[in-house]
Amino acid sequence: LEVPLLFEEGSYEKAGVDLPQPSGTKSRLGDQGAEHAPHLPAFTEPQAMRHFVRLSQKNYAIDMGIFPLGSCTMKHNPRLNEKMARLPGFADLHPLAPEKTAQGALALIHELQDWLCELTGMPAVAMSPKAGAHGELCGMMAIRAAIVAKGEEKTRTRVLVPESAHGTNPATAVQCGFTVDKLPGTEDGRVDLEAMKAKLGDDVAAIMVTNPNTCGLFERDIRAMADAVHEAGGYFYCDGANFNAIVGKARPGDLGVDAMHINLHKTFSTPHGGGGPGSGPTVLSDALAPFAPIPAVVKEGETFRLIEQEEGDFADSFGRMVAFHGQMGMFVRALSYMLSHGADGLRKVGEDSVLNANYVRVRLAEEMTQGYPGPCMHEALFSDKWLKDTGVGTLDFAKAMIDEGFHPMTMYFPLVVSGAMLIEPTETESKASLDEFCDSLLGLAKAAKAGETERFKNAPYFAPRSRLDETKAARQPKLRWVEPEEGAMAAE
Amino acid sequence: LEVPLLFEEGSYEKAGVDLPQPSGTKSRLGDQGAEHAPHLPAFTEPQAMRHFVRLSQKNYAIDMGIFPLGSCTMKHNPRLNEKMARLPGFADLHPLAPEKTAQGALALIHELQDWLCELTGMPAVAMSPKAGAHGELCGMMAIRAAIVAKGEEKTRTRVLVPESAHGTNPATAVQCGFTVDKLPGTEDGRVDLEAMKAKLGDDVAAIMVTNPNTCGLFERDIRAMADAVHEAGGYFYCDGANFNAIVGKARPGDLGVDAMHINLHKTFSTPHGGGGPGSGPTVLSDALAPFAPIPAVVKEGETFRLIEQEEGDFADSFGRMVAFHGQMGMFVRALSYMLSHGADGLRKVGEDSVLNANYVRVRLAEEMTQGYPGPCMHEALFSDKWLKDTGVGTLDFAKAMIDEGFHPMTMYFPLVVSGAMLIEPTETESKASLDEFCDSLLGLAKAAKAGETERFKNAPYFAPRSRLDETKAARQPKLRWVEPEEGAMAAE
Amino acid sequence: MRYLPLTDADRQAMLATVGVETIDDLFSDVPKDALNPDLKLPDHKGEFEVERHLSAYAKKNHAAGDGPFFAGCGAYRHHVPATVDHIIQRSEFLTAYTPYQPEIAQGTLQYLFEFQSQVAELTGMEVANASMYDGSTATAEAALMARRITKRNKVVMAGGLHPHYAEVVRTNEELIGDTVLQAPATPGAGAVLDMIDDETSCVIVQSPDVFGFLRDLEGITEKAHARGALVVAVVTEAVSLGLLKSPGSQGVDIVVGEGQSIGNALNFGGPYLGLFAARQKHIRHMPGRLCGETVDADGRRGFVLTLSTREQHIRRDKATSNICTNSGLCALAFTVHMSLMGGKGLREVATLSHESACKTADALEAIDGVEVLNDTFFNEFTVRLPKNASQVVDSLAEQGIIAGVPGGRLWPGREETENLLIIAATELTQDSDIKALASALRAAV
Amino acid sequence: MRYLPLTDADRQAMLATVGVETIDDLFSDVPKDALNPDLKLPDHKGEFEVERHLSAYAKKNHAAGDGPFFAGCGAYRHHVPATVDHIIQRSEFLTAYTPYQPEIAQGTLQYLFEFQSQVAELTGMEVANASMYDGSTATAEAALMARRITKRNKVVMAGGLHPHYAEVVRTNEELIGDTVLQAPATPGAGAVLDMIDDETSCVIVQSPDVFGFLRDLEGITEKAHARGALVVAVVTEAVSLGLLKSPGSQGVDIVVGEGQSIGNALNFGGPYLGLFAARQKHIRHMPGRLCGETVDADGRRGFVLTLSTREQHIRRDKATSNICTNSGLCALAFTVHMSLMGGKGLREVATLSHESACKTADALEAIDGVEVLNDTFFNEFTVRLPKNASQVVDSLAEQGIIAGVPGGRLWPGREETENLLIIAATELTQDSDIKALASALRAAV
Repeated sequence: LEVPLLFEEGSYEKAGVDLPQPSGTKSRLGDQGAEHAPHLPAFTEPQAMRHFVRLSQKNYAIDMGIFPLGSCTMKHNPRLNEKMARLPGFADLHPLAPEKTAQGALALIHELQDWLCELTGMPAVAMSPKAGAHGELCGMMAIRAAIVAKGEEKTRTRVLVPESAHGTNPATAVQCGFTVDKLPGTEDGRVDLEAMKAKLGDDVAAIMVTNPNTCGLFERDIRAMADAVHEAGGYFYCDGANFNAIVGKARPGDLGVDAMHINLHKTFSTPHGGGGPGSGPTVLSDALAPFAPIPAVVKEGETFRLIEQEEGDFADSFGRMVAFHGQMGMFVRALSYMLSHGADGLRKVGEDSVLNANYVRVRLAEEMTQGYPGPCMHEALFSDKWLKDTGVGTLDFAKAMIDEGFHPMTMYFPLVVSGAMLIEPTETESKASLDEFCDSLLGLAKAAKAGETERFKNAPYFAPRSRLDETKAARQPKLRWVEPEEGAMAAE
Repeated sequence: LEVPLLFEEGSYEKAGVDLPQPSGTKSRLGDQGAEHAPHLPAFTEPQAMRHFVRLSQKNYAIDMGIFPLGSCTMKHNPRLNEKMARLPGFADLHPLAPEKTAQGALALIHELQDWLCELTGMPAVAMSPKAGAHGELCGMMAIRAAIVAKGEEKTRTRVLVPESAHGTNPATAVQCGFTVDKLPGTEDGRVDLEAMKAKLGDDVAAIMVTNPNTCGLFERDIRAMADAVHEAGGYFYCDGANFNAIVGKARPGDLGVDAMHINLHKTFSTPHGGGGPGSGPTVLSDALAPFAPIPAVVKEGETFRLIEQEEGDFADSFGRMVAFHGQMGMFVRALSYMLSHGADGLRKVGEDSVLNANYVRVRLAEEMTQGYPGPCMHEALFSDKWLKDTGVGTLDFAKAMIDEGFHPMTMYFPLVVSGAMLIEPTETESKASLDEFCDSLLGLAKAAKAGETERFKNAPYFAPRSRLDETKAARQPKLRWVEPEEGAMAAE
Repeated sequence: MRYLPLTDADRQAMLATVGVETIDDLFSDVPKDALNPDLKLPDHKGEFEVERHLSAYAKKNHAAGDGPFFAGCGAYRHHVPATVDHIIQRSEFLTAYTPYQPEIAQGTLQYLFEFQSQVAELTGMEVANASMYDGSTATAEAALMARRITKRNKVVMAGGLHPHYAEVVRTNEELIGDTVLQAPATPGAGAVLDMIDDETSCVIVQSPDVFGFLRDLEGITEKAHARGALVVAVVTEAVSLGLLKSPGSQGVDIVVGEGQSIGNALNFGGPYLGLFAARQKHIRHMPGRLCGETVDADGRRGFVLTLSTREQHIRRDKATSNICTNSGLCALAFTVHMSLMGGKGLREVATLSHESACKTADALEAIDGVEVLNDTFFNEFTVRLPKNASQVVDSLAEQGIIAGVPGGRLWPGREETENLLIIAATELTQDSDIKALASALRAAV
Repeated sequence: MRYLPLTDADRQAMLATVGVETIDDLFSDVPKDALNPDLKLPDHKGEFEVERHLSAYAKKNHAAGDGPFFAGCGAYRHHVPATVDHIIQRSEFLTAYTPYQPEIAQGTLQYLFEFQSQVAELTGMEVANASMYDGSTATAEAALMARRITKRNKVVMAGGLHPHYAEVVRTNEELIGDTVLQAPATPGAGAVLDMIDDETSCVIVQSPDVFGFLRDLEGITEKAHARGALVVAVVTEAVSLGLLKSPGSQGVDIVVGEGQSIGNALNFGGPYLGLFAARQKHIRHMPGRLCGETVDADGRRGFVLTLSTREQHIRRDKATSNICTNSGLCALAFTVHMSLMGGKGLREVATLSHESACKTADALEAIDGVEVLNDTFFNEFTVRLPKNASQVVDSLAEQGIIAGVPGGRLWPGREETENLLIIAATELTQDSDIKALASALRAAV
């Protein structure tokens, strides 16, 4: 069923809201009033409902099936969390409401801070970052501020980033005024410790390492790496995108990390919502804590306070990185999730996510080539070696998965493996679900090897759309609706 | 995607709830305690979510498309109503809470009573009936009580019901101890007034007439019918299933009706919910009001009271027909809808529903045969004459509609027309939606006439299931899941 | 008029297509003087105005969650997981129609099949229907079903049957001239046995009964069956089925019940969920909708509404009942909640509820002048106070405590029960609630 | 552990398949002494226990709807139709991933395209992106974009720019060594014109500004363009776009804004919705996600994320920004609400909001010692009180009235603004609220 655009279906006459009559008070707009309403059509309520429900049915979602996306931790989103976030005491609370009238909200943020610090073994956490990449920015800004405080900002400008890193890492480093230097990996998919040491020096501001890394492996040498960078006068930024694998099992603070963002929308189950909003609190070591951004929530006696300026413990803060105090709606959801799981449950989260990934790894290895040997953490990496000479590529294989009822895995990332396929099942998949998934993929793999290329070349066949022309989209960008002809506007 | 049964997917070990540990208090169950938990499997929460979301995707719903069902008024269900019904003051209120602690709820019921009385022009309304058929029962019980009060219960036992009536009418009459006598219709699809008069007599308790009737027509002679039955000492029960056509436009109380149920889940937009719950308040004339059931809400000064026994104005009540006081959840939704529309909006509801039906009637009459000539009310009736010799029947045609993305219309009802197709679009369909629907049906009609029987014979082809074997279901009833083999139970 | 998509231009164009000039030309069959009545009702309101209006009503009520809460008697406040409400609000369930077109209604049909299976297992019966309006109407329907099966015209009800249920049975049965007898409503008494005779179509027994006592269904069944009568067991607190012997295991013929307490809110009395289970041999006498398993034309398993020849839309004046609606969405809520709990989880909820009630009883027994009457109970019991219980309940309500249901509420004007207070507890009852009740009650008596 | 489907039996079987004995064998790369730390955190809790815990926090806050409410300054309380929340809670939207696989994400992609179209029209610009974190970060990104386009390193901000926004710009710009200047934050003053020079990459102007004044964007644009600088217009109250001349019509180059007030709740500051619109010619310099129209292999219209070569996952250290998340669900809420209103409905909401503010200003002007500073405003204005406004706000809060945002909150420790109170109203402001505010304020000053 095709769904026209709002602009094709809507009306400029009727609307889906009813409002009281204005009283005709004299305007105080000066000369800034517009003569006409914005030229935007409306739906009545039944039309809007059907429009968006029909649109929704063209989406795939975690509530429908597995989302085996590496580095994205698409786990079950409990509805309790949605309910809690909608309590009027949280949802209908103004960010600049007087402190006394928001003590419950501040207390909640403070409790969440405690959980995040305890789970990561870190002494401090900055709550305001709005997403993972924003959390990275926070961490790197804190590192930059620490370097400035030491008067080394002119010299310490280089940041070491592994080849396998998320794209946000180098982008963030640059956004903080650093230059990026690539770190090579070892044959077993980890950072090459010796090569890293060789790159260290007075000009190195930090290393940015993901752990577990994007190959789904735990950086065995993480402490040695931390020691080395500290010794060289730099800092250790850890990308926390893969924290799900070790939550409850190991703490970055015990491993020498100076800063790490936490994706509440990955590890702590706040919904992805089709690409946002996220939330990326950043934990900080003692070395970086003084530079944490404002605002911040602190407890003084029985009262919770919101520090909104550089004062007291926050005198050296690097400043404000966002209006207001972060993603409260996500904080409520994340704390709801943490309380539900508890320490015992969170440890099981880490364990089951790793177990599920290894189970998938072993089962799929029957037909597919593992990226690196040995067990993995919470995601299993495969290369496209096994597809060699089949005429089927990683993309084709992934698109064929759509016809089997699955969302494709992460493809062509990390870049260090040829035609990478990165699969993260998460702990909220049942064994039955994993078996269904593996059976289906093994079937597809056999078909690819058996030369059934038709099944792959133009896949998907059973989706709302076949493959889309991305080149056309980029070459002739059409980013908004435009009235097709002059005549149509006369109707208004 | 196939969805296994809970019993095939679930586990006897894990569950989707976490509960505190019992404290081990000494049981006071005597010898009535069971040794084991009931043998029912559970889902963890992610499994449950996926199970039911996937199931839901096998349904058609008003939020997805038009539901052109005659006599069923499947209109848009505003979400405001859902939100209002869930306010803790309504949803979390116990039916036996002290009167003083439920004044808001009683006031709401009282306001709804006022709306229903004013919209129908009737002096009284019984709120407790739980559904349309229950409302019919209420009306007929009141009639029976009135007859008993006159000492005529032995003689007045016959109820006249048109051939075209809903099945609930005769069933209800019988459930009240009456016998049913069929009323013939005229050639123009209405009750034959003269034939009815001929059937009247001392033994007639009531007539039960639907207006607008099930052929989608207004009973022109309604006042004459009312006068005649009243003169004969009987009562006029009006089936209110089709009230949507005349809401705001005409009032049963102005036309001589003694009792009529109102389907809040039709006219007043409370959701059908896959077949319930409904709500069927029944308005009553002065003649029947004294016999109304308890409980009832009355206002005394500034206080609202719940009458729970036969006392005062309710001394002659026919008694209680349900525990507690009716479908509060539906009352909130219905009042929310009424307030939103107001008197002006409700009149437009009647008008637009009739206009939409006539538009569909005229457009489809291009290919299909109207059941009766002339304009209709809020539903358009067609016979299968136009399908003669095509080899396609009403059922085939309706099932082919599924492949076009529509829910079939009401088929083979009313019985007075051969192969009836009854279409009620409701006022919440846009012109664009009606055009899409009509275009599609006209296309199908042409296909049928052109001899494309394959398109119909085994339709639907594009639904989650093809035609189901209803005979097998009835001959070998399998009404519950049964463990397939003994071995499987050993797992527990 | 945000729910009405037609624009004025649409209306004009459509009238032209239809071939009339004004909308009222389509209403020409309505008597002129009755057309377009002057309604003394306000005009349309915006969404936030409606919200304000209704929220003001809501705020005038004392919600069960607003303080210590001990009311039961057929409606119980248990916790309902957020998942339940999310699922029943899915458009595809909420705004679906009765599943008469099974090809595009397998979602509804499959959960009804799961619901029937769960209810059958919980009640210990062979089959269950797809739900009724509520427990009380299900009870009345059970009596009518027993009448059809036994062809007898006398219903006998135990004294502990919820008085509202008894009234509903009476209203329905007396309408068709049947005899309805009820044993005296007295805590602990079981005089019903002596009332069963050869004309009895069925005996209706509630357990736990309205006073909270657990009844020996086996003994009653033995006696009834000996006289050719059926036994209808009534369960008003579905959670009790998680901890008690099932009625089916005790030989009864029909089990009816109120399913509200699993998955559904209190809702001031409705919508609720009637449970109805019976023996396989009686299915053609059962009222209500039934969902059955079958196959489609391609041999795939599927579900349909079945045995509809019992129903009014086919059978008209020969139907088993006039019912044409079930409580579909409430049944879905039940099924989802039950699926999350499983038998094990239900037993845990039942155990916690029982323990809460035991603790409450212990606390109240310690009060001078308060006497707990029950030897056995599940999560509800009855105390005798030294004074009128309605007055005590009202006075505690002013302190924000809903103390339970007073006898005077259920049996108005009856002296023997006016000092009785029926008290229920669930897993949501906190120790602090019990303390508050006990201390307020101590002060009030 | 209701969110974890694996049973112990599953775990055993899977460990066996994997070929290890214990789960910790899979964690062998973790330093032994760091494995399985002893966490000082409580164990898992049931759903109703979590609800109690969090509800207790919620109850300790004074919600905006609990009484008269006049706070704004970048976050506004408008009515959000119930339909909006229903749709954003649809599983298919709520639990979907970033639409990188367009074949099975057309739902998300199409609404993003609709969102972009709406934002472009409202701002009067040619293109808009698929949303940013919030208004303040969008403003910072706009400054960085202007830097990329003009290759200049000096940002000039008007004095009426929300101080939080200004701080965010400063934090980001100073990090890379750029110069950031802001005119003094004084109601009514417009000293920014004199600060524009040939090194200015952009001028950032908010209108309505933080004090509520409506700014002449046309004049500023003229001056800036003459110097080769771009103009970034900031809108912190999206509803104002329904009634005011669009920034685009006044010639600005980039429009950023906070979209919260359409479709989204106050949420104590987040999640919010950054709006970002620009001229067509600059699209390749724009940050954030973009959705574009294209066709599929069968020639059908479809939508994809496009121009991703600007983005970090392709471009890495050469990306336009490090952003990899938008505010998808908040954008959906915006789109649904905007679709229900249309331009006409938005204008009505804006008009009612303006009228509420006018009435409030009238009522406060009548109070001795209270001075309304604005000659123009939309739905927010500033008054000067004869005393410290923070103290007044605190004292009114104790009476249940949120009187607005005191100057001391936005500019801590700055004497010139500490007596200022910034007051906002919307269509939800009732006459009784205005009366309550006026009378409490009269008593307090």
